[in-house]
Amino acid sequence: MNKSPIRFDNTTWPVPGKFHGGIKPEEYKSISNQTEIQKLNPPESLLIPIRQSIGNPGKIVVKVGDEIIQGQLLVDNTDTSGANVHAPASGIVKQISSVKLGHLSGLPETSILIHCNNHSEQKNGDSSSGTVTEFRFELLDWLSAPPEVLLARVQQAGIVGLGGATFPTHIKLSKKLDQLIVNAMECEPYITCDDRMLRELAAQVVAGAQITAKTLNAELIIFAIEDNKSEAIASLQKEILTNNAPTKMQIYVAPTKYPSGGEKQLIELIHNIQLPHNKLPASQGMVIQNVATVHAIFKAVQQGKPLTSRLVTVTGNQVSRPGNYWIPFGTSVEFIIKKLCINNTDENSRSVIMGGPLMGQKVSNLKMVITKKSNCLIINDNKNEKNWLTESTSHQQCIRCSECEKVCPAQLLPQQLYWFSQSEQWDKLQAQGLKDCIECGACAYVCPSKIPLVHYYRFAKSSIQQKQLNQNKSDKAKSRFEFREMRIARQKQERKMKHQKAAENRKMASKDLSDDPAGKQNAINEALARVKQKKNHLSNQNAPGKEE
Amino acid sequence: MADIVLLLISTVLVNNFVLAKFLGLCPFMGVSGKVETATGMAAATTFVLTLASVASYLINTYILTPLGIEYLQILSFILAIAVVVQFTEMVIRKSSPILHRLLGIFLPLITTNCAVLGVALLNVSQAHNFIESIIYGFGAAAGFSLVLILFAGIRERIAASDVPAPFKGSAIGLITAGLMSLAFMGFTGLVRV
Amino acid sequence: MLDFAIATLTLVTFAFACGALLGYSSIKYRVEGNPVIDQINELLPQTQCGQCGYPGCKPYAEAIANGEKINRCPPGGEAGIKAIATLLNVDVISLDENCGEENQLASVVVIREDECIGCTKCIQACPVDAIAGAAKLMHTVIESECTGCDLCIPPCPVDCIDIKQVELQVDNWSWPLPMGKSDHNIPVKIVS
Amino acid sequence: MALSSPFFHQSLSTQQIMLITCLALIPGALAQSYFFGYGVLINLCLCITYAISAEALVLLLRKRKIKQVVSDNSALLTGVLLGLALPQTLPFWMSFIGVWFAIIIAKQLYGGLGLNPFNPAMTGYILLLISFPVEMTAWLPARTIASHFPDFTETLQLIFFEKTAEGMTIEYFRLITDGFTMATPLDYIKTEFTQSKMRSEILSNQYLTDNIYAWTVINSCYLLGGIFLLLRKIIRPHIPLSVLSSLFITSFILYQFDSEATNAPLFHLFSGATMLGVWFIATDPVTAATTPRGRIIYGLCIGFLVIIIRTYGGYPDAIAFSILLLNLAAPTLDHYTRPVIYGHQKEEQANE
Amino acid sequence: MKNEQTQIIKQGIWSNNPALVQLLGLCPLLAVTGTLINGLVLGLATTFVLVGSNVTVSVLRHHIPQEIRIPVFVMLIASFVTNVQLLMNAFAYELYLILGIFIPLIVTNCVIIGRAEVFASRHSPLRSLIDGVSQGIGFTIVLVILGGAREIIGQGTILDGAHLLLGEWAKNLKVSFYLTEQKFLFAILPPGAFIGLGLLVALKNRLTSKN
Amino acid sequence: MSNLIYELRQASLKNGIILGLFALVSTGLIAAVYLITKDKIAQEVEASVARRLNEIVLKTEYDNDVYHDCKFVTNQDLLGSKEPQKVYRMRNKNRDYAIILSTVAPDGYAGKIKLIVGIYRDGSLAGVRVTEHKETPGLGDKIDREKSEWIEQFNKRSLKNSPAAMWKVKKDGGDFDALTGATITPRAIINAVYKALGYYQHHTDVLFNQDNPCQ
Ligand SMILES: Cc1cc2nc3c(=O)[nH]c(=O)nc-3n(C[C@H](O)[C@H](O)[C@H](O)COP(=O)(O)O)c2cc1C
Ligand SMILES: Cc1cc2nc3c(=O)[nH]c(=O)nc-3n(C[C@H](O)[C@H](O)[C@H](O)COP(=O)(O)O)c2cc1C
Ligand SMILES: Cc1cc2nc3c(=O)[nH]c(=O)nc-3n(C[C@H](O)[C@H](O)[C@H](O)COP(=O)(O)O)c2cc1C
Ligand SMILES: Cc1cc2nc3c(=O)[nH]c(=O)nc-3n(C[C@H](O)[C@H](O)[C@H](O)CO)c2cc1C
Ligand code: SF4
Ligand code: SF4
Ligand code: SF4
Ligand code: SF4
Ligand code: FES
Repeated sequence: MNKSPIRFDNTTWPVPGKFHGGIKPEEYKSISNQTEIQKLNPPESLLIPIRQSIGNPGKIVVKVGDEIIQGQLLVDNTDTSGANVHAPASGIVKQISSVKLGHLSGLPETSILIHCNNHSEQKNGDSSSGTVTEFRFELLDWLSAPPEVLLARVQQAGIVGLGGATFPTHIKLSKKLDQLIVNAMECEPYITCDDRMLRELAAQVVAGAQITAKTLNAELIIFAIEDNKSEAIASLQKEILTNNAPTKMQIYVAPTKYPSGGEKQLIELIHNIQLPHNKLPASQGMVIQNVATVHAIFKAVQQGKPLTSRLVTVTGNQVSRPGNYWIPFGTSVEFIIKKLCINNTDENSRSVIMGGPLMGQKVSNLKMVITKKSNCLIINDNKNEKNWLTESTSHQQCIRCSECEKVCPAQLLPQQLYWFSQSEQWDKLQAQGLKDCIECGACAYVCPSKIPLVHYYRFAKSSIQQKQLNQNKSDKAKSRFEFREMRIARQKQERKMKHQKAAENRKMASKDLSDDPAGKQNAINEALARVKQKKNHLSNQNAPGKEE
Repeated sequence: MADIVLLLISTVLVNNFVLAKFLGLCPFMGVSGKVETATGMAAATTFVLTLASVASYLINTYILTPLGIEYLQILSFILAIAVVVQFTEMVIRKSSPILHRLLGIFLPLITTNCAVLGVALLNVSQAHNFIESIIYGFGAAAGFSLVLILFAGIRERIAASDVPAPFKGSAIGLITAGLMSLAFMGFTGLVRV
Repeated sequence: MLDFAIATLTLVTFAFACGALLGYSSIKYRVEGNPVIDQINELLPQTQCGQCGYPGCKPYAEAIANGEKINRCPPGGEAGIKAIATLLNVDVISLDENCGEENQLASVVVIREDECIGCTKCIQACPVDAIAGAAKLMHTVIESECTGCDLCIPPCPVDCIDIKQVELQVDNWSWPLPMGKSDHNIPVKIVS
Repeated sequence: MALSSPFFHQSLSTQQIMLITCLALIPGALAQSYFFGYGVLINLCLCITYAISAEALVLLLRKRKIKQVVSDNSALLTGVLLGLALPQTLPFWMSFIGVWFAIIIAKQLYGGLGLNPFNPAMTGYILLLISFPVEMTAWLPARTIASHFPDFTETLQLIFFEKTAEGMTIEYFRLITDGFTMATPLDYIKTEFTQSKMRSEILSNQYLTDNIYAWTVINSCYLLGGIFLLLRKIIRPHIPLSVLSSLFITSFILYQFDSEATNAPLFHLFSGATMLGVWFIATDPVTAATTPRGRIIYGLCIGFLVIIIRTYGGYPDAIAFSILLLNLAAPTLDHYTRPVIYGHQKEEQANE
Repeated sequence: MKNEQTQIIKQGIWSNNPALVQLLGLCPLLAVTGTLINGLVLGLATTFVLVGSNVTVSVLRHHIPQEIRIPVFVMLIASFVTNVQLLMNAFAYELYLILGIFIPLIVTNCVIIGRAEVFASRHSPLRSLIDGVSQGIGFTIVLVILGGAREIIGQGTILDGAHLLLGEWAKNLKVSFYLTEQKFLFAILPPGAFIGLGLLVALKNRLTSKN
Repeated sequence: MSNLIYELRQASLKNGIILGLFALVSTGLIAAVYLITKDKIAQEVEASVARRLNEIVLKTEYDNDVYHDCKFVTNQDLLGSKEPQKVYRMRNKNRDYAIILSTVAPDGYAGKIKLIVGIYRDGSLAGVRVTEHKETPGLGDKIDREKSEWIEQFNKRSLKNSPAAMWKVKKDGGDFDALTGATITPRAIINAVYKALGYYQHHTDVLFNQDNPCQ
């Protein structure tokens, strides 16, 4: 790579802080960052999972057989904590069902199958070329629009964090905060989509950041970027100098070290403070958004486009045309491989990963589709890559070498976490700070015994969560049980009172019948028998009852 | 002063009650599963052991010896110990439930801890004076506590290890104690008395 | 002989004093209640199914505090036994098979509503009031409250209550323990 | 089953780490065999064989995959370290007992690599020391001062039959040129101190200084190996540096009090098993403390105990004992020296 | 009834052996098992006290208030032990010197107080007697095995010191196995005691799990 | 309130009496056994000491009641300890025959070594035995007669037949064998015995004559 040196000036500074640990994995960015951004047209059919963000799945607002146009709302999430989902292309809703989409569990997820009717037409047309086949929001003048309107647009457009966490962006932007940090670190060794976006679309990104800042009422926008992306930095600098936007902008350049893009690490790099463990960045008056997220905001406001596609890095040694592509959501991995990869790869040694190699997810089912969280697709042949871990890599016992402790950015003791995870000691894990683990994978990357440490943490985290759920459930059952006990006791008491009263009444009555001793005796006997029967009845029903 | 320090080092490390003198082993093996419980036991033992040391010294010097009834030593010592322990337990249970949760369950166990009676008897047989008795009792307890807590630390780790089935539990515990005592042999000769 | 008299007397006095002290403090420092029961009860799953042989979890907790074995609760399973063993500082023992088997998958019941005759028998059997309905009317199980104890099944005169496994979904899926990768592998269970 | 991220790995494997550690021992082993003869190499071979066979045996009994586990090289390293620590002509069956105890009791009973709380090599060593104190302290004098240095066959005979074909026992070979037996310098000087001799007087013995020279060279070679490990990032500096500094400081203080009846700091650093212990044994990752602060405390305590035991203790092998004693404390040290987690305050974490 | 008694006996000797399963009475178990004879003598003394205390506690079990239960138990035990001590002083003085402090420490031998608490205070005198005898025998057997093993390995002899128990003629019972200079000292030192018992426990576990 | 006080008093009294009763029985039992065994124990102790002594000086060689013919002497320099040391005297037909002197070698490898040294009237050694030591098992502990015969080297030696220079291990130019791998222990013992002989030489009369009974 021909790196031009980074020019530091009054918009651009090296970061003042540094974080504990971190790793410097070998870089493979040049595979994909040499070519310009391209577009991948939608396949014949798209499969859209209805949930593409953290939060509840929303309400499906289309029916099977509906004809839909690109950008039309498919899933409405206005009232819930999730995010809207829109149609990435025009076509017909063919099916709404649970499909195995390659979730790690192998379990199916509810999805909408769309047959695109104009996929062939679009081959040479730009999506903005103005046929009626596309739904758009009305354009907003962001400079004059009030923040609430902008926020509503972000929500309507279904924008979520595109950095990977898919947290609904409108929730993050709904507070008034001083500072917007645009996260362009892109520390994963293969991914280049943010890099390319900044090189080519810096003006749009800056505009998006300005809009976001306006929404927040922020006074400062900080672009945080690693020093291995000098061209992106240069293009950003140029844009900042020429753009006379209302909100002040700065660039902070960090040394290349994984995971500088992690939220907490980023804050430590830029502000030299640690985010308190139970606080969000908002508590420090800042919000962090990925480059792609602010770009999506730009498109929603300036072009009126809902979020229906994203820039995805397609890379790896099996890709014949590696690079960054705009890919509509719902496009299957299979399709991408067919389009972009060398044919006849040996399937057995091929590994396909969605996301980066350090935080991504294995694609075990090629039906898996691109969603809002998919920023990268790696298609590799492992034959000659000895550094890749596969299912067949066997792990050894931890030798307590502490390499993992050295690199853990959360300053945890990964070997202890591992130890307590494999022995299922949940209390100990909580004391060791399992929940502070950001699952960055740095520890597993360096572990000489090749222990899949993060997998153990995920196992432990979800077990703890499950246990918590069970606990809640049993607490509820307990209180209901106790309530019932109380109720039964009370009813019994009431009944007793009633009988007593009845008996007294009878006593009164019997005074009148005193001349008929046999009749009185009969009445008493009758009453006693009734009570007894009831009692038996009750205790039979409640067996094994607690009363006895 | 130097003598006292030497006596302390000697009882804590060189002649460690558990690892060299074989006293107090049952609680050592029994309550070393978790560091927290071990710490509680250590505190309770330290308290009782020091007190027992003092009490037995007083009984011996002011009751048994003047009356010439040393042969009642065992009886009177153990009675005093049992009462001290029982009384402490009741008082703690009432006055501080929290402390009782920490120490309570261990207190009854201490009566049957050989180390306690051992300290009393050894004090007499080694003709310790009052101060020495206290130091000896405290040192013995400190030595006990030290190895108990360290042992608990190791056992917590072993508990989750891949120990061969027949060795799981107390067998590996005993072997670990053996290796500890091997390590403690390094203190041999540190204090020459 | 006098020696012995004195010796005996001294010891007896001493013992008397000790006894008196303990007797006194046993009253003076008496504490009521037994917090252990609550702690044990916390650890029981509150399914209230009675498989332990006691009418509910709390009575079983009381029984444990009084020396009952800790391995009688099938819904709590191995994990529950382990937790109680840790609390009471006793050895872990395996589940008593006579009480039942640990059911790995959670279940609830559903009433086939068209067959229900509204006899209210199941309502009275349910320990957590998870069945709604009135006499002669169709009954329904409130799924979120059902603990899956199955106590309502035997009383139903028309056998219209079915057991339904709680379906595994992406939401309640949890990561399994990695396995088969190590040769020293710690024996692992698959958690489902 | 799904494989979870990360999918990328880049560092030495455990096998390689063990192997490189073995390689780093080569200069020291060569120096040692230069001064003390073939016995060193024979012992190494024996111990390695014993170690691997013991490991294989246990795995066989436990029905584990033998080949894969043995190839992690940790048994090899245990064998090598124990082999280097034994006197050159120790009867073969004694080293057998030591190594098998080390591998079977101290390591495999706990589940094997990574799970043993005590350093196997040192456990085996101390077992031998307390069981066979005479043989275990029968070090030969360095080649340079020996009056009869055993050749290869004599060494073999000593190891396997405890005497040579001519009927000479180890005692014969321990004689130095003017007819005295010579213990290791540490031993020798300690014995002389008990005779109330002055340090200067003791050190005026030419044979002793020659012997000390031999030990200094050996220690320097181990130091080189250790630095190599440090540079290869196999070990981290916390433990060795803290052991060395506390060793130095403690002996320096004692030396200031009584320079005639205690050894000089530099002498401590370069005699006995100091460098071997500091760089290769105290750093055993499995049995040492793992937190950064824990490791420093671990090292400081080892250094302190080494000097105390060397100066006042009964057994001579302070390094082995100190390391075992601190192995004992390692889990507790780890427990109390947890680093502060990102975003937490010190106090609040302690309360959790 | 018969069945129950055999059950108690089996428990004491094997399935609930005080030393191997309950891990009680460890102090004397490890401290005095340098030789077989030492182990045997201490085992017998302990059994004697155990039986005595079990029976007494069982007889008196309804008359002892809860609060002073422990003091009463230890006092009963202490008087048994003192008597054993006095008797040993009188009739086996040399042996007494060897066993030293561990005779008085029988008082705090956890097996004895443990049985008093767990068994004797809840069962009839006859059963308590059987329990005492079988637990005592179980304990003694372990003492003898451990003592024997340590003696053979560490010292190369067996039945050394039998004359202290049985009189001068028994000197001939001593058997020496190997006479080299190098004895395996480890076995008679404290670490050997622990590890020896550890191995015994493991052996027991192994045998039990096989059935 | 008064109810509580009553209860308190009641409980104290009851428990006190029960415990007192038990104490009475226990003490009585012990006292009885003590009475029965008292004399026998005294005899045993005596016999045991005598056995020790007779290892050094045969029982047939003297005729006095050696157990009661003893005294204490103190000499830190020569007897190695500031504690009083016991001396038993053996006499034959009222003629002084031998003494058995306890002494301490303060500079053993692992601390003090306690010895008893038998010296005939003429100043030659009847024998030496170690009574208490902490020397290393397998090395220094060979001084114990049970472990090796090393200690027999002293028999028959005296200051006269072995000049001062001989009272050293061979390695130091003296006349005594050392133990394999351990010279510190032998040095300490040889030194102590030598000094004890010196003490005997200077205090012979005092040792045999003055009486201050010790049992
Ligand atoms: C449970 C949860 C609640 C959150 N609540 C808020 C919030 O109220 N406001 C906000 O701005 N961000 C909120 N966030 C977003 C986080 O600050 C963060 O941006 C998001 O988790 C992505 O973080 P990144 O990947 O480090 O993974 C929340 C995140 C989580 C997981
Ligand atoms: C270990 C780790 C590394 C991350 N690296 C990056 C990164 O390089 N770029 C990025 O934009 N977000 C990265 N993130 C996600 C951010 O923490 C954060 O979620 C995101 O910047 C929030 O922006 P968004 O809501 O717009 O996605 C990373 C998160 C983690 C846990
Ligand atoms: C483990 C060990 C224990 C020792 N124990 C003793 C001992 O009990 N008595 C003794 O004199 N020397 C003992 N030594 C001291 C050494 O053997 C010392 O080098 C020896 O006394 C010198 O004697 P030498 O000149 O015969 O080699 C011991 C040494 C070691 C290593
Ligand atoms: C730097 C380093 C030092 C080691 N030191 C020892 C050692 O002193 N003794 C030993 O038995 N194994 C040592 N090992 C090997 C391995 O960690 C040891 O066998 C484990 O204790 C077995 O679980 C060492 C390994 C490394 C990497
Ligand atoms: S995955 Fe968790 S434990 Fe591992 S390095 Fe990252 S934060 Fe630390
Ligand atoms: S890096 Fe791996 S082997 Fe090393 S301490 Fe961490 S988990 Fe254990
Ligand atoms: S078996 Fe059923 S009733 Fe008994 S404790 Fe368990 S859940 Fe509760
Ligand atoms: S509905 Fe039936 S299974 Fe569910 S909790 Fe109630 S009784 Fe139990
Ligand atoms: S016998 Fe149990 S503590 Fe000593």
